[in-house]
Amino acid sequence: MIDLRVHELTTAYDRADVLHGVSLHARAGEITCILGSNGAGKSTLIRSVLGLTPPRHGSIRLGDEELTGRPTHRIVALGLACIPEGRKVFPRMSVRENLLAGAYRVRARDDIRDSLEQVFRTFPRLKERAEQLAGTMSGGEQAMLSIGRGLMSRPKMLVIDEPSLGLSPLFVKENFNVIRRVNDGGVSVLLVEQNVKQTLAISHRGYVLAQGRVVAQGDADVLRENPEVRRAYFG
Amino acid sequence: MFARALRSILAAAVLLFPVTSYAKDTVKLVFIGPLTGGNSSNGLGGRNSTELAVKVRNADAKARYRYELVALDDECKPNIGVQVATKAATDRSIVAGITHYCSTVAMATVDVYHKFGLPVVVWGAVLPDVTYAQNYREIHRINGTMINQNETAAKFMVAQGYRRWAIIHDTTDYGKGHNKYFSQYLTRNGGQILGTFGVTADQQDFSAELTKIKDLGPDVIYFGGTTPLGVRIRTQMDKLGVKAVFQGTSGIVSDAYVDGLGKQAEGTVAFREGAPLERLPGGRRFMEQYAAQKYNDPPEAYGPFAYAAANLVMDAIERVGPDRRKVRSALNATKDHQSIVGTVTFDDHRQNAVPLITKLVVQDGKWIVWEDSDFATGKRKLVSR
Amino acid sequence: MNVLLDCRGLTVRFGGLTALNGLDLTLKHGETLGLIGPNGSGKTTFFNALTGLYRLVAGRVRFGGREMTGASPQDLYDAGIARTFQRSRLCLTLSVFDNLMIGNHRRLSRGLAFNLLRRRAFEQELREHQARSRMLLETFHPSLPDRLYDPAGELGMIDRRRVEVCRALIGEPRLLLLDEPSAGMTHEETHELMEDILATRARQPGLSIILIEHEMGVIERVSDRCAVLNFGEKICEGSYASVVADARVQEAYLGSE
Amino acid sequence: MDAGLLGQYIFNGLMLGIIYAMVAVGFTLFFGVLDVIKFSHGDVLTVGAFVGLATYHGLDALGVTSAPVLALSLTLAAMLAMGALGALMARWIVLPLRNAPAINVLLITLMAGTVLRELIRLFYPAGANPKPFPRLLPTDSLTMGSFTLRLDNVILLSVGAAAIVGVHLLITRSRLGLAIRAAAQDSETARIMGINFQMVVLVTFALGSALAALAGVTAGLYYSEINFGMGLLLGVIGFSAAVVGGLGNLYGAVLGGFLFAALQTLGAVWFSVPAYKDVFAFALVILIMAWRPTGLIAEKTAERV
Amino acid sequence: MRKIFRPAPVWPALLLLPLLGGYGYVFLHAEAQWQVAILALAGVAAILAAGSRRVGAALDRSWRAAPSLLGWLAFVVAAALIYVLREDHFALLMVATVLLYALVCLGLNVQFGYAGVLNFAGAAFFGIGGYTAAVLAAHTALPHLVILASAGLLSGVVGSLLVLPLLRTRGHYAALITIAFAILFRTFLEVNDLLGGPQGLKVPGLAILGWSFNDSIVVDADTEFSFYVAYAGFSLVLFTIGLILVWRLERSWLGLSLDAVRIDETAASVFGFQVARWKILAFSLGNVLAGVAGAVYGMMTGFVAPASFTLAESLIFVSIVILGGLGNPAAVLPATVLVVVLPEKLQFIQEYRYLLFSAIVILILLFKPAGLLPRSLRRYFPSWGKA
Repeated sequence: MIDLRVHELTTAYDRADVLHGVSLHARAGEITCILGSNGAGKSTLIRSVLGLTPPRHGSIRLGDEELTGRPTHRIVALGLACIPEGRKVFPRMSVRENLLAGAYRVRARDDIRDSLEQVFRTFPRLKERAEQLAGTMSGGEQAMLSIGRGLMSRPKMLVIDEPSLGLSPLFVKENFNVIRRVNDGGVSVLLVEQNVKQTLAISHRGYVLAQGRVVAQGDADVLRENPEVRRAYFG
Repeated sequence: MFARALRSILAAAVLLFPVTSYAKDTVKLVFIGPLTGGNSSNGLGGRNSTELAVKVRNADAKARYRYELVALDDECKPNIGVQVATKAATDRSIVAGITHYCSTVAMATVDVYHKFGLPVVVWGAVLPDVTYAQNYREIHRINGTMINQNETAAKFMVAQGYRRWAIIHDTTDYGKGHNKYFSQYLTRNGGQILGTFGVTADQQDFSAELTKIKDLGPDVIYFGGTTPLGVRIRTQMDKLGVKAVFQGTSGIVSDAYVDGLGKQAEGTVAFREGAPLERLPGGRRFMEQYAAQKYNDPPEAYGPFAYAAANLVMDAIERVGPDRRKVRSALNATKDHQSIVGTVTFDDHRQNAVPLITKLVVQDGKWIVWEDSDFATGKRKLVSR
Repeated sequence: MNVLLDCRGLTVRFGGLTALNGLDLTLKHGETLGLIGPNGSGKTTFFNALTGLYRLVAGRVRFGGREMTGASPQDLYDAGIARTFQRSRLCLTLSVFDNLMIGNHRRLSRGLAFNLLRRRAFEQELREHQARSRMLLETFHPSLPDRLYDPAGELGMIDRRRVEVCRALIGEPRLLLLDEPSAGMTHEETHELMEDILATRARQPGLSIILIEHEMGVIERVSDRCAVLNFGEKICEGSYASVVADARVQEAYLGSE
Repeated sequence: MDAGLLGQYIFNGLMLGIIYAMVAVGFTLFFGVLDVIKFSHGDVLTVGAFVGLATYHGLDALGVTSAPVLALSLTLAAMLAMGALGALMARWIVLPLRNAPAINVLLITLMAGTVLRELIRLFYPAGANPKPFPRLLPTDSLTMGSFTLRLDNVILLSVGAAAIVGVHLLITRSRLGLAIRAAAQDSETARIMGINFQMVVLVTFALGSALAALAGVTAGLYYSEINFGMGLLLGVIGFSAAVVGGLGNLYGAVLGGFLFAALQTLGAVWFSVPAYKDVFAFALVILIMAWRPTGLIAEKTAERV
Repeated sequence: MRKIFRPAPVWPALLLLPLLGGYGYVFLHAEAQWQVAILALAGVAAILAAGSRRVGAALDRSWRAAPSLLGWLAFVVAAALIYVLREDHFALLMVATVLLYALVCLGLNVQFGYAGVLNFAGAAFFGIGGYTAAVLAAHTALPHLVILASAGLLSGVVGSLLVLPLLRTRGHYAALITIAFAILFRTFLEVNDLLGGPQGLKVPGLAILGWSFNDSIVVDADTEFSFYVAYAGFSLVLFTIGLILVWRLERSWLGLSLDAVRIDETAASVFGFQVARWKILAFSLGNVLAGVAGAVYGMMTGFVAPASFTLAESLIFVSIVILGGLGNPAAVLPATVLVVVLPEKLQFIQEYRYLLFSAIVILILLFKPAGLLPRSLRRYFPSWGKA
């Protein structure tokens, strides 16, 4: 079990500051959610954590390791996996190949096979369509694939960026259940979402971002009642 | 004879221990040829040969002047040729030039030399028009044209009993010109042309053309072009099982052709203007001296012409002094000048009326004069059917 | 009823994905419509379809009483539709003035002779546009005219947004499409921008606006009417208060329990 | 035209096509991962052939006489050396220009190609001349009418085809290939999966360049002759084949290569002046591009440049 | 207006121009290796300095203080340089060559600097101009100015054959079309004997209003100017016209439209720009300029042949535009000097010069990716913008 600490993070993206001194702590073994409307800075936060957009100031620590300044593939090697926004499956690869790409860092063939079986157990649909090109699947199936791919490396920390995007409520529910089960298995989760209720329902703690700042934080139950949350969406 | 030998020993000695003589005036000559690009092996061979001629002359204590060679690169492109020709011709310190291997460039530059009055001797371009299309007194040519060569070639090959030809030529001026004159003389002498194939100069693959030719079944494949293509075509003939005599032009008379083909080169026939080098004492000496310089590139077919041209020019300067007009007149009047490529006599268009076309054949990995070969005596056959 | 825009059954598909599914939408002259909905609900797709960038699979568009279904982007611009983009599409290497003139395309004299030979006449025209640009920028912020000659890439986010809105406005369109103008801005900046939009409306009463926005405060303050999209369909329409109170909208945003 | 002749034309075209395809595959690989055109590719081919030749002479001097050993080791040496060269060029010339306009990459690789070509011409012993390439393959032949099938050609054709199939398998079946394809389809997500993007780029350039070296050696063994300018036209044709087929697509590159060979062979047969075949082939290329603007098998459009 | 405009000092540019003229003179006459080396280094240093902020700004200020005066002065300095060189045929030939090549590059600059339409067949269009001049001047009695115009026109018309595929394709796919055309053009000329085949054609000299350019200009019995004075002067006039044309194009709604289309086709179409129209305009204009330049060049060198109009030559044109700075018409001139005159000045290293030249270009691209003199913001008039 591993935790992620973000301290005083400021990230500029396209010359406009979109994170202004954000601090947060995703505790080990918990689901920590980050809520906020579009443009609040959630994706930039994820990009900074992953090393895709280097931050200007601040630090990000995964366990004892400082992440800032490391290239993405080394960050991932520390046990972090990401389910990116918009799913980002590799469209011209089969489902199986997409999953194998998720296990790129894993060397042991047996481990890969086990992970694959586990993902197929979780998402039987993926097994049925193992040889289909990912780009030809429906949005919901792609979402499953993206989650499955994120699990293939057996991460210690899973970063999930807007898994509900463009999905029907039924799919969202299913996916959230999967996330909860993954977490039950000991994986820390950092969940970025705009879907407040369902997110808080499965999260332990949460942060609310608005215009690049943390405007509210706390335990999920407490946060649910916090008027800042509603204000972050409906003004 | 004895004096000559002595001179050459002296020259060799001076080459080894260069002595600068301060008393002599310096005279500048220009060499122009392709030093970069696809034709650079010929250009570099020509430049080295010219340089050698100048070195030898400078080492000669009896020479009145000290010669300095300016070498310029025409890239085998007419526009660059005009540029460097202008540079040389307008440089008043340059007295005469040894110029051009590529015919297009030679054609493009004649006006420049005429306009600025620089007497030049063309050392490698073979297109007849270079000398015959105008009447400029500045332009001379030491090598023969493709007319002479192809007339001999056609007559000789028909006399050997061949009747049916396929012709491949590259689409440069060189290849097209050879095609034109050879076809003309061949039909006049009773040969038959089954097909003519123009190919581009940078072409690698000739299997389509050769397959067609194989179907036509000629006795001889005539190739008008230079060594790189010649090597490729000859190789690919074997690959496709085309059995015919391979007949080339002066463009393939090079060490590179023989080296490039190895055993396959055996029996290739080609023709070159000028006397066979090794038959003249000067020619053999040239080859020895050239080898002694350890140049990176061989002289190639036209190196001797460049060497001879340089000597022709320097001889003229020795006689009349470093004055362009006088040198021009002296060159114009060249008659029975002995050189390593044979006797040089300029006709009314200042074209060397080379009396001799050498017939060559590859035997045992060497270009040798036809008459000395086993093929002439009938010991070997050009092609085994 | 004075209808400016009338869309019926707009449908857009990408491969298997239906991004816009039989959308009906009307807009009156001078009306401001807030278009909301969760991420990926088809709002921007609607703009792209309306400006001729996406081909419609089905449906038709009437604009200003004219049939405009399947019209090219150029025709739609000529008819009077101008827009901003969600991710700023200013030409960052060009000056602010140049960017404005791109939006002012309809008024520029494009003849070869005029531009190349008649430099005095050209200068005359240029000065007029320059003055107009200054005035327009001035109304958004007093400091903006000073940046007329700066590269757009050197502006801060809010000023870029402003310039983008000015670029859409300077050609005096009849319909202005604003795609998330507040994205990437601070609270204060968003507020300022909102005031700018209100001021623009006050100055040009005939101008109709469709506004995509996640900042509900902006929608509340600016729009006359709201439409909510989800999964490419309109799920609700009406005043801001009624829309926000609607259970379907709550669910679309906050999710179901 | 009799069957033997037709067979001969087809075989010639296949041989030509396999060389083109090998070059085109390189272009398409580079474009796939980095969206760039490496114009020095043809010259890398040339250098590869010369490295092979130098290796031969070296081994020959050491007294190695076995033809298969020589053939194998010169091919390997050429491929290894060019693989390294390709990676070096990617690292020092292509990657530094990642954010510059694509045309800069085109120009800088073009110039790098000139440097390579000139280095051979000037510093390889008598490099300005065509060099004989050793004949190391058995030349037994089978003649059927006007069709001559030679064993060495068959070997070359098979090796070329095997190499392309090998690359295909590598790309589609191996872990490395997975990384290459992932980087090509979405470099950012590939990085998120833990793929070292820069490493993938270097490996891809090494792979493509090694293939070019193989094409160079194949051309050497097939034509028994190499020269410093051999890569120029091969490079342009390989590029054309890759683009016509559809950049970024392996099948497209192979298709483009064989298409180009077919056009040239057809042109040479049709026209009384075979030199028109290039005019014909390139004119058809323009027409094809007008008809299918992103190539015959469109996979990925070239947004950059 | 709160700002107080102070007249900017004119002297930096005023001083620079004669300096440039002097430099040009010395450079053209430099022969020894060390001279060329020093001058080349000084030139590069000067260009880099001009690209730097402070020096560039100072020059910019003085330029804006007196644009027409300095513009005229630049022309006069160039004319004076030609006059000073009046007896030096070769130097004048180089001057004229540089000016004509620069004219072609102005055209290419419009094509891909502004409209973003790549053209790897610049030399082909240059060649079309040259061949048109060769044929028309030899076989018709058309006035030569008409011939020059027809050369430009024909070049534009031939280019329009490529417009359809060019408009449909993008990026590398579009690049292939012009590359294919460049190869096709050269091969066609060479294979076909209609236009002289590989040997090419002789081109009569230019004659305008009865004044034959190929005759030396005889002043009196002792003084005779090189006939290249006429060509260099004429080329200077043509280049100046071209420069002013392209300058005006850039500083007008046309330039703005081209930029908009290049930078963001989608946004441009949303604002009503007819993308195809602008691309066609830029492509044709560029080809016309190349054609006219080619005609004069052909008449000056007296000879056109396929070998002069290869793909390699086209790439030289492209490299000039990129080295100078994409979109900056004024940068074309120093870049042409670099690309055309430097290899010539490097003749003393003979066969090694292309090696060195390529290495220099690689270094420039690595360290100055935007070119030696990158384009600055559009300024519709000299007085435009902030002081």
